[in-house]
Amino acid sequence: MNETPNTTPSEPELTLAEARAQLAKARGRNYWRSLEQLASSGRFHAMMEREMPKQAIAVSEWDPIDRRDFIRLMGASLALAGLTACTKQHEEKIVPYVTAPEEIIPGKPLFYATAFSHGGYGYGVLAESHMGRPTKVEGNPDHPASLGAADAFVQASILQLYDPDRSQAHLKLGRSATWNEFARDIEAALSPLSNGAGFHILSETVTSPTLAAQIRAILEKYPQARWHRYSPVNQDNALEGAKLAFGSPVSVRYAFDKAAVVLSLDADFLSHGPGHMRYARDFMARHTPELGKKMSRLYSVESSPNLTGAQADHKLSVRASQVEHIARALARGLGLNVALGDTTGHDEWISAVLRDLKRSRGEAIVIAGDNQPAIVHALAHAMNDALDNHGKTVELIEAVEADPVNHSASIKELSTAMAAGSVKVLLMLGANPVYNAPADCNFTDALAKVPLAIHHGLYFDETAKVSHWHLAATHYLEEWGDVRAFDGTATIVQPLIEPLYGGRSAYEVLSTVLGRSSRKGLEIVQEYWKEASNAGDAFDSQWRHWLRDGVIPSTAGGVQKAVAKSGFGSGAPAPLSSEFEFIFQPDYGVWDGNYANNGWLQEMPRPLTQVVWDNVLLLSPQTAAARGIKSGDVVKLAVGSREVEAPAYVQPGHPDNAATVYLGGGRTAAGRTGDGTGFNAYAVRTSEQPWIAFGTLSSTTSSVDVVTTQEHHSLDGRHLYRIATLEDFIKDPKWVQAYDEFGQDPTSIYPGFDYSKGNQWGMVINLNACIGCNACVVACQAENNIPVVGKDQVRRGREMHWIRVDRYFGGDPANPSTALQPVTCMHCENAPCESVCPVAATTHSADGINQMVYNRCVGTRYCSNNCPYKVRRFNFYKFADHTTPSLKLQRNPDVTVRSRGVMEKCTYCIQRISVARIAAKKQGRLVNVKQDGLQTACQQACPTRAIVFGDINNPEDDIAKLRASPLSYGMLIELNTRPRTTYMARIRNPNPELEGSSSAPQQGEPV
Amino acid sequence: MSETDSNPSLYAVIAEFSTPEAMLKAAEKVRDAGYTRVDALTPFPVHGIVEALGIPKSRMAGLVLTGAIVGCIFGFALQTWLTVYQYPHVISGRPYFSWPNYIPVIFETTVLFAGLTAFVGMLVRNNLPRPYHPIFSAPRVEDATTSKFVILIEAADPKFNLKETTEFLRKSGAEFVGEAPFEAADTERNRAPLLS
Amino acid sequence: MPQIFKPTANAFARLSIAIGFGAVVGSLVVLDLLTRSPYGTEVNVAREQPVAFSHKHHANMGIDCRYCHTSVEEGAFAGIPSTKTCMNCHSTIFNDSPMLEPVRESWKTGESLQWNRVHDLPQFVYFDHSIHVAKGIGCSTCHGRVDQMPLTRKENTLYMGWCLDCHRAPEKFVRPKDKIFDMAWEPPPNQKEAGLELLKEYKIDTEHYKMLDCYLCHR
Amino acid sequence: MSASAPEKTMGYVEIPEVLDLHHTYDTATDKINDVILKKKTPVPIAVAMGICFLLVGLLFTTITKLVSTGIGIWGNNQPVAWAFDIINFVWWIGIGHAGTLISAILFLFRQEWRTSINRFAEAMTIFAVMCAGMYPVLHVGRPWLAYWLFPYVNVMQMWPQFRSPLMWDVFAVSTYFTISLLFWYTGLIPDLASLRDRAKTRVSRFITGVLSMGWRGSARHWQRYDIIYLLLAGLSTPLVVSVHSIVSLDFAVAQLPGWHTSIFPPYFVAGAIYSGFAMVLTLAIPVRSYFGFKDFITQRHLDAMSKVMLATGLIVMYGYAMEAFIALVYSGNPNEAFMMKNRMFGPYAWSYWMLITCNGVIPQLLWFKRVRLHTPTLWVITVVINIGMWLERFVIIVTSLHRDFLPSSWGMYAPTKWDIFMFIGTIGFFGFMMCLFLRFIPMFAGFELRELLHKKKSPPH
Repeated sequence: MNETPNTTPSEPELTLAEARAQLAKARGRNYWRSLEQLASSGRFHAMMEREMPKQAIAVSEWDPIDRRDFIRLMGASLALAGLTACTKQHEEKIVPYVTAPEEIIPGKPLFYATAFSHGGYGYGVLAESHMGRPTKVEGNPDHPASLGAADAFVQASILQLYDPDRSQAHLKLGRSATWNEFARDIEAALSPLSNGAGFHILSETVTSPTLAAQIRAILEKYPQARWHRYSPVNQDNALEGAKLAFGSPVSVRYAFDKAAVVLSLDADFLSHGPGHMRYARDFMARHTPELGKKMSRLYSVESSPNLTGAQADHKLSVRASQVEHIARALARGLGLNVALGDTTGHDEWISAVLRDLKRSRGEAIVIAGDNQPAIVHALAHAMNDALDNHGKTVELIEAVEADPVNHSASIKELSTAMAAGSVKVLLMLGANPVYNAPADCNFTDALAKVPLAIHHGLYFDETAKVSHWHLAATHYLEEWGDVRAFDGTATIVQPLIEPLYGGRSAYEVLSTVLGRSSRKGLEIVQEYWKEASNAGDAFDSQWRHWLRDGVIPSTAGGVQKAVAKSGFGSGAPAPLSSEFEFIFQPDYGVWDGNYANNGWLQEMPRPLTQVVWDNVLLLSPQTAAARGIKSGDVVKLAVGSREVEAPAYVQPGHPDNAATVYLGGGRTAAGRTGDGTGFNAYAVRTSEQPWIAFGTLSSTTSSVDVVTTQEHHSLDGRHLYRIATLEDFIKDPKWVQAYDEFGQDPTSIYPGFDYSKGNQWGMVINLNACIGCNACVVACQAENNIPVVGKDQVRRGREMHWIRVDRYFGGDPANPSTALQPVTCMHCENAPCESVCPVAATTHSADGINQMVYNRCVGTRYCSNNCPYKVRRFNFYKFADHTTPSLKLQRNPDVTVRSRGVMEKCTYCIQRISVARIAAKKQGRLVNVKQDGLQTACQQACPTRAIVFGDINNPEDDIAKLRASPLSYGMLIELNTRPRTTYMARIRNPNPELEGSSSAPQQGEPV
Repeated sequence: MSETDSNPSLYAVIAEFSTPEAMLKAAEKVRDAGYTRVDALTPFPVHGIVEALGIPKSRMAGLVLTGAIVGCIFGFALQTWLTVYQYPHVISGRPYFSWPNYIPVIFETTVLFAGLTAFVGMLVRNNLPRPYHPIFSAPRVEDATTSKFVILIEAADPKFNLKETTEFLRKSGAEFVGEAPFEAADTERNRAPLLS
Repeated sequence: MPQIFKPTANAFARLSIAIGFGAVVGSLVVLDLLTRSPYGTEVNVAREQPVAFSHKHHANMGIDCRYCHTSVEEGAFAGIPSTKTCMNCHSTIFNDSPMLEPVRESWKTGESLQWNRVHDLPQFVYFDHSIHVAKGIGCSTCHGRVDQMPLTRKENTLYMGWCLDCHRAPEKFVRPKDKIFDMAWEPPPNQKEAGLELLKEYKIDTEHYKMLDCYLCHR
Repeated sequence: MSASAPEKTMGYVEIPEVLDLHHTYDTATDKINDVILKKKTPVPIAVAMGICFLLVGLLFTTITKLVSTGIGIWGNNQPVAWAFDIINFVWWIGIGHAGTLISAILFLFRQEWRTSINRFAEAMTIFAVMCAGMYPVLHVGRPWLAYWLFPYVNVMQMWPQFRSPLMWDVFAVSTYFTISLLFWYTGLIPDLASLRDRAKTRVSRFITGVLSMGWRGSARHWQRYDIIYLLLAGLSTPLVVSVHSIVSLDFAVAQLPGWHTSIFPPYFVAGAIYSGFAMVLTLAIPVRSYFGFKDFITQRHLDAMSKVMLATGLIVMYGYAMEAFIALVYSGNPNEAFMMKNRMFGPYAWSYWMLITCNGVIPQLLWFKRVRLHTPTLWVITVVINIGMWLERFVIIVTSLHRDFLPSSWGMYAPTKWDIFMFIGTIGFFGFMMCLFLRFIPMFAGFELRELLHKKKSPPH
């Protein structure tokens, strides 16, 4: 830490709260004036030193002066971000560096490789930094878990960095305290303990080698201390399954790109789990009709409807507790010695799948879901073994989690010890057990018996509130660290910015526990890797390579050779229960509740349900009808003696007599955004039945608004989404375009504009690849400064997303086929929106882009009415947050922040095109998307490369090939809009033996 | 009829009738008697009075037509210039010169210009607004906007002779004959044409 | 009947109609003129600065524009020199001039100088210096003879219409590559032909009114 | 023309003359002028004025809230981006049409019964257009920039986009307002002069003197006046047709199912006349009784207007039928067919069937002379028609927008209290202006009534 510059001693320190209060007094234009005044005062600068980023740093060579400079710049950027669209300009300041950092060219972003961790596992990212402010996170193409993609959680992590509700100080008993005080307190607390007896550490899943090494060092120093792990969404079942099958807690790495047949036993491998982005990419690479390649086939046995099931060629919808019975039947079919359960009605399906699996020996994958009991995982392992998949499509690697334990057991053990009063010091790293511990742990009550509870986290959350100490944590973009990915690959986490709110990382906390409170994250991490790499003098250059590449080579988990044991599963399974079943699932938006204060994730329509802002309880249409429950009705779910009330939502394809309960709602101390959304499902989740529980469901008289972004779920026979079987496609490749009544090029009385020259932008969305994960939605939101509007505004139909994933159901409501279709501005050549705008605020560019000029728009909304795709979004209010300073830092400086009363829509990321265009023009050539690395934000984020953007005039471009494919079609081209965004029809690969059975989605299209 | 008879402080002599028919008969006589600087004041447009008094035909229709043509050209030229030359935008793939789209505005400018020409032209040609007019000083002339029909002969008429003209009007069936004097402060007598 | 109005009322009536009409039209005209006046455009209005920096003085010494405005050829923003750039010379030259006290103060304390912006575009306009410089638009075309300005002021309105004047007819303004930073460059008499030649050389494509596309500046 | 003579004896109810012929020039003029010069405001009108004044307050409150907060206070959304704002705009514009129609078209056709109601109807036109004009300005997201819709010289060198029907609207509505105002004022000049000459107080003489611009009824003036009055009538006639045609083009030019149909222009014009006449009657019936003008607006007027309503109502019904036929059968377009089915049986079916009832079924009572001449029933029917015509725009705008091409984007619309405040606020504004007009401006075209009296009383020559 550089020392705080001397401020005039007579001036008292200004706190952030004070500064806010000063600003709160000013309104409108005055606000800006006073912000400027404030920004120029010495006290403000001193405050900024303390409260705001101190270093926009990736490269540590900056001297202290530069760091302070950055603050000036920061203060200035606050002052400059004034009102737009005023007739007379405000006077603006221009604030240069004192010494300019060499690598920064004003206005040009820099990218740094680091890693985001979700559920403890790392996802390699490239973080974009504008003049020292991280503004966007992209996937790192060199990282195995990302391959350049970035899901919604990765994308939204940038908003968390700037969350104004983040914890902004270390607190001791609710009062601001210094780090040194903490160091003294922890030392004083630990020293009386003999060998650390009574010292317990609770963390979430840890894969970080450095952190694990630190904890091991602590356990060495205090042999009686205990380390507990608890993540509410964990891999306990996989761990126990592996132990059951192999006797050791190995991890599994799948190679979906090599699999011809995939059988998912309630596994949502496309959207959940540490490797989901990679798996989705690999799976879709094979699950696509391509000449000379065998298209893979996916069977999904599914309880709660999920995105993997939506892609399945054959889906079997059963209660979660029945999956084991089906797995047993399948295992028996493969010659394994297991006892059979009840598979009434599904035998035909099972035998067809078995035949297919057997045909694909060595080329198949059987994968079990994390919510399925250990036995199902063990059976899956055994089946992979039986099918000779090991070493081919399935690889066993050493466990990625450090010293893996059963989380449910671990937290139970901790709470028992706490209740018994034997826990003297409890250090909770990032965990929030008061909110999410199993209900049977009675964690809150037990915590009251701990003499010293220390909580370290990003937020002053439920647990922090009842702890003695709260330590403000750093965000991953503010800290040095490391993390391992699903396959074990380690990445150095490097900061892009000094801690905004003065937080400390977990590494620094543990170092303090070890008595070295002054050590910085960088030192700690480097020390570990110096030792681990054995590089000696070459370490510095290696370190730089690791930072640049974002991966540490050859850290992927070593392949383990193991043969599945036999003998498990020989006992008969528990008979199918007639009791009502609750299936717990992490929420697609807020996950386990950790992201509850993230507006982007809260407002992201949850895939398949399109619900925003709340977690809900899903019921099948039949169950709902039988019980007289409608979407939005509040129901009471009871597991044992525990009860909670939840809003119901009727979901086609859900198994009967069961309900999916999404976790993550009902936060009480998440922050202003997350508090009061949804319900707390942890109230009925126990350590014995963390995933599948039996209980009762009863209706209540009340109901609430469950807000969705889509109210109609059927295509109504319209040919908007086109799908056929592989067989039919081979028979008639022209089938897709046969639906276009007026052909591919309807005539017009106007001659049309000449788009034959230069770059002509277009986009192809491959419906075959889209898994509906909504990464594109959040990526677009991050890139284009799209505001969050809140639940009430979404209810009124005013969500602002520029790209949305439409979801339709077809066929039998009990087992429907699901169509997922990303829709964004089509950039129609004959755009209906343009001709109706009275002020020429939306016009066409020579390179075929439907331009939207916000500053010209007066807001008649006529364009939106006339848009057949309804992709235009209107700022009914001043949706963009023009006041919260930290949120302004997140904004993409290359995109205008829209004011109220203005229409907006997808621009094909015009700011990115502009950058490429300017670069190309300087060289006197056209843009080449590959050479210039030009991608739209949605395209870049997409895990399955379902979105392709490019120059339709360039025959070398991927897009030109895709547009020439017989699968290519334009939506509503009969209106002669000539859309530039076109679609690739979806092809299913059903098993001919099963086609026509109830488990197969309806033949042909529309769904 | 001699110069000396004309009273410089007299504007005109008026004759009042209570029906349009009576007035029309008298008007024809006035015209036939050779009076030219004459006018009629009526509470509503009386058919035939223009011919009866020998007042020249108005050319308003031609003026309004001119206005309409100008408006039409303006509307077309404005749109063509703006969309083809001044700032050509590609709109919905249509040509810059997409004339069918211009028709509504051309029609509106035509009507607007014609209407404004008609209204403004009428006021200008009628020399309105003219809140002061010497005729308002005439006795009982206020009834001319309600129920009475008035013929006036200006003192400036070459044939005017106060006595004779008064007598002539009385004989023509007027119910009342009066005089409209100029006011002392009247500066208009030598300037504006009082009849238009 | 007595007259309601005096004879002068006629003239008054017409006059008031004329004045009323004139007032409406006049106020619109005045508004337009005001926008185009130095009050609205701030053209030729020198801003007060923390240091009375003279471009004239520095340019006359032969310092290239790019010595201070370093990123003009690479970035959107031309760059404002850091205090260090000033101190490169002024640690030895005029190192005790009271005028330069703020610069030394900044160097000492690390507090940035705060200049008042002279060329200021609205937030929704994205201007890129580098492409203009690369395509033959010289500094003086937009900024005027900064090398003759003791205090920096705006030479042009920076209004959209002003931008369009060049984007409609770039041949009137482009200059040879080696003259970009030549402040004294004046269009030659044959600029029209020379300009068209240069357009070809620079590959400036004005077909389809490409240079008038909205998104070039607004995004 | 005196076709009234045979009709008098026809049927079992006597239809009176267009004017009580006991009147003389003097009595007729005085009766009109006395409203302004002598009479106190009738109590019901004063009460109405008070209520309307409060509503004007509500209107301005709403506008303040709207401009300061954003149109998010309304119920508009995606996909229903236009709702009450444009419904009310079209409704008011439609109402305005009757005024021009009565004063211009019936003038050209020399319909005698026009004379007693034209002034009144023209005033209604102007105030209705003022109410209508508020909506396009205030419904935009940034009303302070609404002036960008006018072509004016500016430093951005940006101009309006003339391919947009909204631009056509700007020209059509502003031209319509200007011409209507000129036409109205032109008609007022002689009456103001007459008022001036009857006024007793200095103030009233001065005001009327200024406004009448020194009109003295000169034969030369009347000659030019006659011609331009005729020309203005001639110009207004195609104008009024064009205005509602252009308003209908706002919809017909769009490609939205339910909007994109070529029958809109004639059907909108007919609808406009329909609602306009209904509104004239809604207002005229109370006015003639409260101000005692049953001798000017006689049963004959009510009868004639009822017949016009009956005729235009049938045209409108034909329009509905054709719309359904085109959408369901003739077009063969599944989107169109869906739209029509959705209108009839979808979530907003109530509005469609109410519309058919209000505009199609109930007005059929007007076939009966007894109904036409029974003033209270007639008044109720006119109110029903006004509601029906409002519903027509609701059906066209909301039910077309709420479900268009992509089922994923379908949504519902519900107005908020601010939508309703704004609507009743404009009704209040309209009522307030009407009350002011009735009280302070001659509500009958005096000179035309005198001319009519003359024509009726004097033997044809």
